[in-house]
Amino acid sequence: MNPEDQESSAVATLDPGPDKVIGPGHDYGSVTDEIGGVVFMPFLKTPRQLFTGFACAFVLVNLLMVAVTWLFVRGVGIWGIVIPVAWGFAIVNFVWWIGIGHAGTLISAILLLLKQDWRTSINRFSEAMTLFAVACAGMFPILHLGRPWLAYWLLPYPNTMWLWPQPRSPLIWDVFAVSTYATVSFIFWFTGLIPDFATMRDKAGNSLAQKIFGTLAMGWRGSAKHWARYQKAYLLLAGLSTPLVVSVHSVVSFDFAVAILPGWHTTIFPPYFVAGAIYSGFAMVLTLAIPVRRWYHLEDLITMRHIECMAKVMLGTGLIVAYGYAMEAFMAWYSGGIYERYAFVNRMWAGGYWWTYWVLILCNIAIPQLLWSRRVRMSVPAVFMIALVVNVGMWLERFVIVVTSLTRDFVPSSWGMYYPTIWDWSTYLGTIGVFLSLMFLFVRGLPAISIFEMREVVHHEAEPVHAHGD
Amino acid sequence: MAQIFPRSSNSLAKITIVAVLLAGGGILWAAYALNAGSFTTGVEVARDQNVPFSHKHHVSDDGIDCRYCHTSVETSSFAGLPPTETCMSCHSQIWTNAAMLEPVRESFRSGKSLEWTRVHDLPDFVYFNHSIHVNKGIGCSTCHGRVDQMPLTFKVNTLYMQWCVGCHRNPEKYVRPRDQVFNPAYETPAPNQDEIGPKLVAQYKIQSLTDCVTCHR
Amino acid sequence: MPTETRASGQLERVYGLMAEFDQPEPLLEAARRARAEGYRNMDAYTPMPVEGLADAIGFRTSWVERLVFLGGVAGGTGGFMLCWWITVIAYPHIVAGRPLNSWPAYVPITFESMVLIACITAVVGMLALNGLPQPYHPVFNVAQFARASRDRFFLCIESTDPKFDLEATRTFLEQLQPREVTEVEP
Amino acid sequence: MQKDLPQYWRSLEELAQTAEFRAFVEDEFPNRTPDWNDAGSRRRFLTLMGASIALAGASACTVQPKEMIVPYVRQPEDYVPGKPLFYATSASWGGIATGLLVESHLGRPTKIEGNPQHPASLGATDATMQASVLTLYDPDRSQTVTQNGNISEWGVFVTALTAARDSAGARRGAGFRLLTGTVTSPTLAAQIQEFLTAFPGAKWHQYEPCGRHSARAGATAAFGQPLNTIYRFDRAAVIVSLDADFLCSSMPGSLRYARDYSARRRAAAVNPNAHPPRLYVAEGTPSITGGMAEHRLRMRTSEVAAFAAALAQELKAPSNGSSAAVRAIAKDLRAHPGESIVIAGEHQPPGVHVLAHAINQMLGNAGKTVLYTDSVEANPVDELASLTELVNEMRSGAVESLLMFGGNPVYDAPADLNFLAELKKITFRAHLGVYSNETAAWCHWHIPEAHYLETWSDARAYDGTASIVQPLIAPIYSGKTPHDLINVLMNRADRSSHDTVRDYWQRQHPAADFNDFWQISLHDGVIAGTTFTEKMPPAAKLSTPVASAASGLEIVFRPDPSIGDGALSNNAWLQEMPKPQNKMTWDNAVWISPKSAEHYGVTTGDVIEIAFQGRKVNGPVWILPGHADESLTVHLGYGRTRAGKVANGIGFNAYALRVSSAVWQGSGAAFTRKSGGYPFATTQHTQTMEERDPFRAATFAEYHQNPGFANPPDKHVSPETTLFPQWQYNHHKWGMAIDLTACIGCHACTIACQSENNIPVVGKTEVAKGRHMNWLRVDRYYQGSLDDPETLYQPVPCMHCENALCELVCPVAATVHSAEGLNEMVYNRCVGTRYCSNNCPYKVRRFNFFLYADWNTQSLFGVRNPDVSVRSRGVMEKCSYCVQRINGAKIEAEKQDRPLADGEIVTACQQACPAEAIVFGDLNDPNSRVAKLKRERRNYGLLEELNTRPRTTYLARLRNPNPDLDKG
Repeated sequence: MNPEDQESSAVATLDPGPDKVIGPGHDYGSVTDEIGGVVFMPFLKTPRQLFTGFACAFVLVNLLMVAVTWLFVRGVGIWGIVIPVAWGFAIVNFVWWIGIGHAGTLISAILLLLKQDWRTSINRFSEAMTLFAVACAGMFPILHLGRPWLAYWLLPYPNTMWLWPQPRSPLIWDVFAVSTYATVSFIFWFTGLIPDFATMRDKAGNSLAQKIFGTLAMGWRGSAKHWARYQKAYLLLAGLSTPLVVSVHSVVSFDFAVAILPGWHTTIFPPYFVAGAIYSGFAMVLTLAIPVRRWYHLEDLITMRHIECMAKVMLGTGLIVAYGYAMEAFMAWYSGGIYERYAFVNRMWAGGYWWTYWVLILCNIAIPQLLWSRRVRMSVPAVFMIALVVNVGMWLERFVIVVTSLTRDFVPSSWGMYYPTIWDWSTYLGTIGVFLSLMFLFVRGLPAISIFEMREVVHHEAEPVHAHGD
Repeated sequence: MAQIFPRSSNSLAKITIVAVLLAGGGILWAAYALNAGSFTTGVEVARDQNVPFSHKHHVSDDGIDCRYCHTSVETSSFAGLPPTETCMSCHSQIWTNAAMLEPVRESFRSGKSLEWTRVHDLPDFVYFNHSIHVNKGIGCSTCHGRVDQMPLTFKVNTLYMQWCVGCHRNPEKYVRPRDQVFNPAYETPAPNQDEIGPKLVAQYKIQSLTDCVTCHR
Repeated sequence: MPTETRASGQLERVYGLMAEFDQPEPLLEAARRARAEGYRNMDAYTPMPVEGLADAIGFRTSWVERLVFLGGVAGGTGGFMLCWWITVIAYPHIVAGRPLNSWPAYVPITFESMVLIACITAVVGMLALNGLPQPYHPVFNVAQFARASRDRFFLCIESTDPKFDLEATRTFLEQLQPREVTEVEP
Repeated sequence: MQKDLPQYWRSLEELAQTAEFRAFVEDEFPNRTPDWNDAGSRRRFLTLMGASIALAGASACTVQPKEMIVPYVRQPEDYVPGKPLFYATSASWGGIATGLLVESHLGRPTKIEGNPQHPASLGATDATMQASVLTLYDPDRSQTVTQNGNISEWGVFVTALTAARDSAGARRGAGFRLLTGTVTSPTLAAQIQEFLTAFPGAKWHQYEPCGRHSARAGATAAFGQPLNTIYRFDRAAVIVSLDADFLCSSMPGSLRYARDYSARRRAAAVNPNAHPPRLYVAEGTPSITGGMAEHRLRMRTSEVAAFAAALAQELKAPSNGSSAAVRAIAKDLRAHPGESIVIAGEHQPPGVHVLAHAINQMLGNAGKTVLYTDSVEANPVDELASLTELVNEMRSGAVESLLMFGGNPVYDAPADLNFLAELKKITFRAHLGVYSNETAAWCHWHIPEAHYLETWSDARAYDGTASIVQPLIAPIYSGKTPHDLINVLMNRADRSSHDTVRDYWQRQHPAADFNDFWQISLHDGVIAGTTFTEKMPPAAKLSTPVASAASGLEIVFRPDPSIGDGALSNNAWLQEMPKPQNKMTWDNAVWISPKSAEHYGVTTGDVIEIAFQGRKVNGPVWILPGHADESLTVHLGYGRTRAGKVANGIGFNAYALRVSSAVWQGSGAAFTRKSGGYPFATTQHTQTMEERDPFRAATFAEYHQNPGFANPPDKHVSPETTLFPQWQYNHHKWGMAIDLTACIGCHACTIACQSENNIPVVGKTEVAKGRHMNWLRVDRYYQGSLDDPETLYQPVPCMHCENALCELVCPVAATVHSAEGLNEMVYNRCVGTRYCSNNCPYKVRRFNFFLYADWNTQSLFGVRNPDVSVRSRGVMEKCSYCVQRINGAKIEAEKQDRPLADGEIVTACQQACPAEAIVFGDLNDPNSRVAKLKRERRNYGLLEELNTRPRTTYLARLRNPNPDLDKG
């Protein structure tokens, strides 16, 4: 460790309140140490909650292993899916996870372009979250196949059959969209990490850590020329990811919008899926950021300002989603088509799942309205609870869209019901376990906040002129 | 601060990158080679048989017509495999005590069938019909090769879908006059295939069938 | 470059001279002065991007965006051609009564491949242009340089600079009130 | 919803928005046992009889597993490897024969078709016949001779039987008894007679659990002799069915009747001047025939007699006393003398038959629409009396040896006879049977019987036409035939059935050309000149007037709609066939009317204990609209204990309530509710079309006035309505038309499809989840009032839409269109995203959620159609328009260099359909039958408004109600 560690440890970790993005008395060194310190914290000093949290998550991971093994042994029949409801939890979870995965890139890219100063201390964190969420999402399209071992047939590769994927199918669009999104998110995340790897390299106590971080840093030395190209590339990435993030959930929504099924076949899906994605994404960032900042005492870096801003975004996107629901229902009535109309009658009260619809309205629309009140936004526990509720609500939204629409479509004779089995639940919980495990490992092993960008913040805070300049 | 990495590590780093790229390409190539090789395709791999039957001997030397043994090739999806009876119709007179023919005689005595290893074997979800192909002027040797020159029989084509489709898309490249279908030594006479092909296709009303259900049901 | 410097064999001895600063602004100032002084081969090292620094040391580039543009074009075209080739050339099927070339359906794939290739070019291009990975670099020989990734700001005038003269340059740097001026081992 | 559309409703509970309705909705799939802990059911379904062979080859680019190929040693003459052969034979249920053509691959019978030359079939088959081929390969069939349950040998049995005969022979056969089912086989009859003459003391008893007691007794009562009645529905303008299910039941000739009846309906649809038949049905238990009725008069089964009497009375002397219905019907009948039919049900008491005969004579129908011949039975006796006599003698100890030819009296004899108790008194009990069933269990000897596809024999059809039963395959388990057994009794143990049958016919046809005669008879499947000649019976004498219905809760016994009297209950195809009336599988239930259910406070799924004449049985309730009030219907054939893996322990045994005094119906039943929530497995949960109109109907009159009724403007999509240029199909353009006017809803098509396309069976648990695999389902909708609705049947195969939504969304192009417009499903390309099913508005796609195809049971591989892939786990499948048949026919035509003729390609469902409701063909040929049908104005496409352009279309249903009675 460098001698500087002592001098900076004096900085108090107090939340500076809703107008500041960083606590008082921070300099370049102190932010470096506070964030880097987490990584080099002795193993046993790791916050207890982290151990317990990881333990629980890991149990769920094993549950997933069991569920998947049984799935491969027996077939998708172990799930509750039937004809007509041929898509169940797998697709619901897929859409849910992808949606959660949207916050990261949005924060890093769009807020970067919008020059939002409050993005800085949460972007790294939410990018990682994006990666892990997309990883969880990515599992489902493969798991839900009747013959998962043939999943590679969805890729365009030369083969002895002279056969290729069918690019008119939204599922192939998904393949391209999701893989692109995963790749780009990773690149984005890694690029952001390079300078911090350099910091870790130079901060590392032992030579192994030096070698590891040194390799990852690729010899980054903070040259002005490098910074110049680096910032250009980073800006371009942001510029490209912005339409990408919008496109990805639009494409996911095409899975439904392109189909003819009443309740799926809607032009409003792309915008309202994207809004919903951001909605759930921010909810998940809050769900994770609030405990982590507490455990690691990072209140001075992830301040009330961050939390309030995210709460506001949630409120805003939540309203867009509400508008989406309203339009859907209105169009169903206004279209005059009996199938379309019935789909909503079924969704709201006729069908077996009417209650899921109303719970979803409660979670996604009613409860978040509390965020209008500044007092609620200022209360960390309240925001945390609302974020949780929204996560549930967004999952239910996908359930209502996927399952309820399928239960009753055109020909009444083939209407049916869907009852999730224990294996549906295990797989779902399992992926939550995977997600959390990865998250816990990340916040322990890598700088969870972008250090070099924090230094910029310090710099701007120091000179208000620059803070609002550029 | 001391250097963490030696001077050489710069070049090492760049070499590693190149190496990884090359390795990736190499693996792809290897996979392709393995898939296209006869280990996978079985092409040109003579199968062991309980009776080392030689088409070369029976077709070239004895001049037996394909249909003498493969009786149903013109009428049925299945070309037909000769019953022991057929073998014995000759071998009750000639080579009556050749050791290699003992399994044949044994089968004829005991009434227990001879067992042959399939050389040309399609997956069970592929439905191939010999009769329509020979009736439309596709010769035996087009798919089975110069069987008349095989001491032990082997595949000359992969029988992969892309190979089938290749002909189904351009039958004119392979069709021959009906009277030549069973001539293993058939060579396209002048005028060359490009000229007679289209004519025969028209004459035999050959369609280019590439629908899935042509072969898969 | 002047022959006498080579004769004096300084090239072999030092990579350059490095001045260390506490804050970005003095560094910026120093860089401007050095350039005004006529130095060309220099570089500055900072723990975070400092605005105007690249200009100050007289560095301009636009290769990254060019590469990304090309990458984007290539990706987009590739994506669309793939779909078109698959459906029209490779194995034409009648699908849902649509024409073989149902181009509207190919838009998503076209777009995604565009973004994918563009993004990859952006990062790979950036690293390549920066000459990374480059784990070994003379500047790491400077003891204080560990703080270049933390809270110190460095200006390095390289010995390859035509105007570089160990003594003269050192005196020049001294005037900029750095914390310290050190020789950089090659 | 428009006024002119009939009122459709969803389910009883919905109509009356009761609290149960909620429960009903939540409980749409009552059985939710997750299969992972339901090992029992899993084991069952693994051992179930599905029809499939292993899909050996894996996906294309893998190493092919080594495969052996095994030629014949001596190849049969005239046999071309790889080509199926068809043989004529005949199957008989309850003794009455129907001619069949059986397809055979490599000596394996794989598919049953009707014999077009046979009067009882004309090419049609019913579900039972279609499924009978599966029984041949049933691994649960009895496979060895057993003595007291231990494996023994035929030789040993022969000795034992001879001994038994000799000991009886000492007393001229006294104490020796034969028990058979109804026998029409001339050969067998002759053999038995020979035996009886040799041993005058011996006796021959006949018993069919669901036999024709009433018809026989009725004819005897009316004419003094058990005449056989034949109906000519092609000549009938007015039909009154007194609880007679003549369209689809075990009634002799019902296949032929369905054909004639629907032919006349179809004709009337085309020709406004033709007179469509008008069908009145008086019944209590909804039947297929009732579903076709213009006017279904719902009454308790026991009231039908009174109704018949009233009708007869009204016809004799019109009076205002009788009800409006009776008067209207009588008027209608009188208006059509000589071209009407009054037909009494097999399950109605003899008195009703007498009345029917009398009325037909009164109307001059006898000899015109109703023909009489001698009984087709070799020895028509009152079987109930015959069995009772046997049991009494068993009780008195007069019976020393009993030889049972098939049958299962321990299970299905009337409960009051205590057959089992008396059986045990006999010293020598032998049972010949396809299964070692409940009766075999109590016999000293059991001999495996040859399946009819393994048998040489003969039998007579409903009109007396005799045909030879010839085997398609040598007995798999060296089964024996009744002929063999009699031969043993006559000391001719070495004599084969073939010789026995042949010799008999040689005696009948001693001419020199016998060989030709024999060959022709075998080839045609009918023996020329054996059809009985018509008789003119004396005037029917009306016996004592039938007693009017007794009061109290009535109980009605019926053979099960899918598995009949229980002989076929181990047939998984039939078990999984949805029963037409309630789409229920794998169970029998107590049917009760909505009103009575409300009155007694029971609902569907409640298990009740029925008490009848001191006997009790527990069974689950099913509320069936259209059922008579104050009446319970229970179905026979379930509750088997020794049927086999498939049928053991499913359903309840209604025979346990059935007494000889009340074989078909009885009153004074009572029941108490035991528990609720019995898990039924049904394939259709919604009985209405909501506001939709997948099924369109009108009366003939309305249609001829307004032919466009089936295509309202808001449903119609003109060919121009398209963003893209439509594909042109120039070569062939396959299409199908399904005539709802003809369709009777018998489900023969469903089983024919299952047999032709190797469709697996999934078991009750899976069906309950909603995973049944039928490619061709028959939707059943109700229309009209809750108590007495009209029942509508609509077969739904794949529509082969030109704009197929399934194709658009398949990511791997596993389902695409062929150049002839088939919607192809390529199993080996499918990865199983199931997106296609989600996007199919008709929901005709079926998915292999597990490995449904049985890859373990060797014996079942035989039944599979080698021309159709067996689907593996995780792939989608669906109707292919029997593309294997299309390709086959095309190849034959190409080889002969001739165009395909219309009708050359026949899909399995079309071939089986007794009503000829399904027609398949080339739409590019303007003269093809299908093209003509599609030109009819009543032709409409299901969900056409979605612009899917279905190739399968429907011809709207037309009815011919009596204006005087029309409820509108």
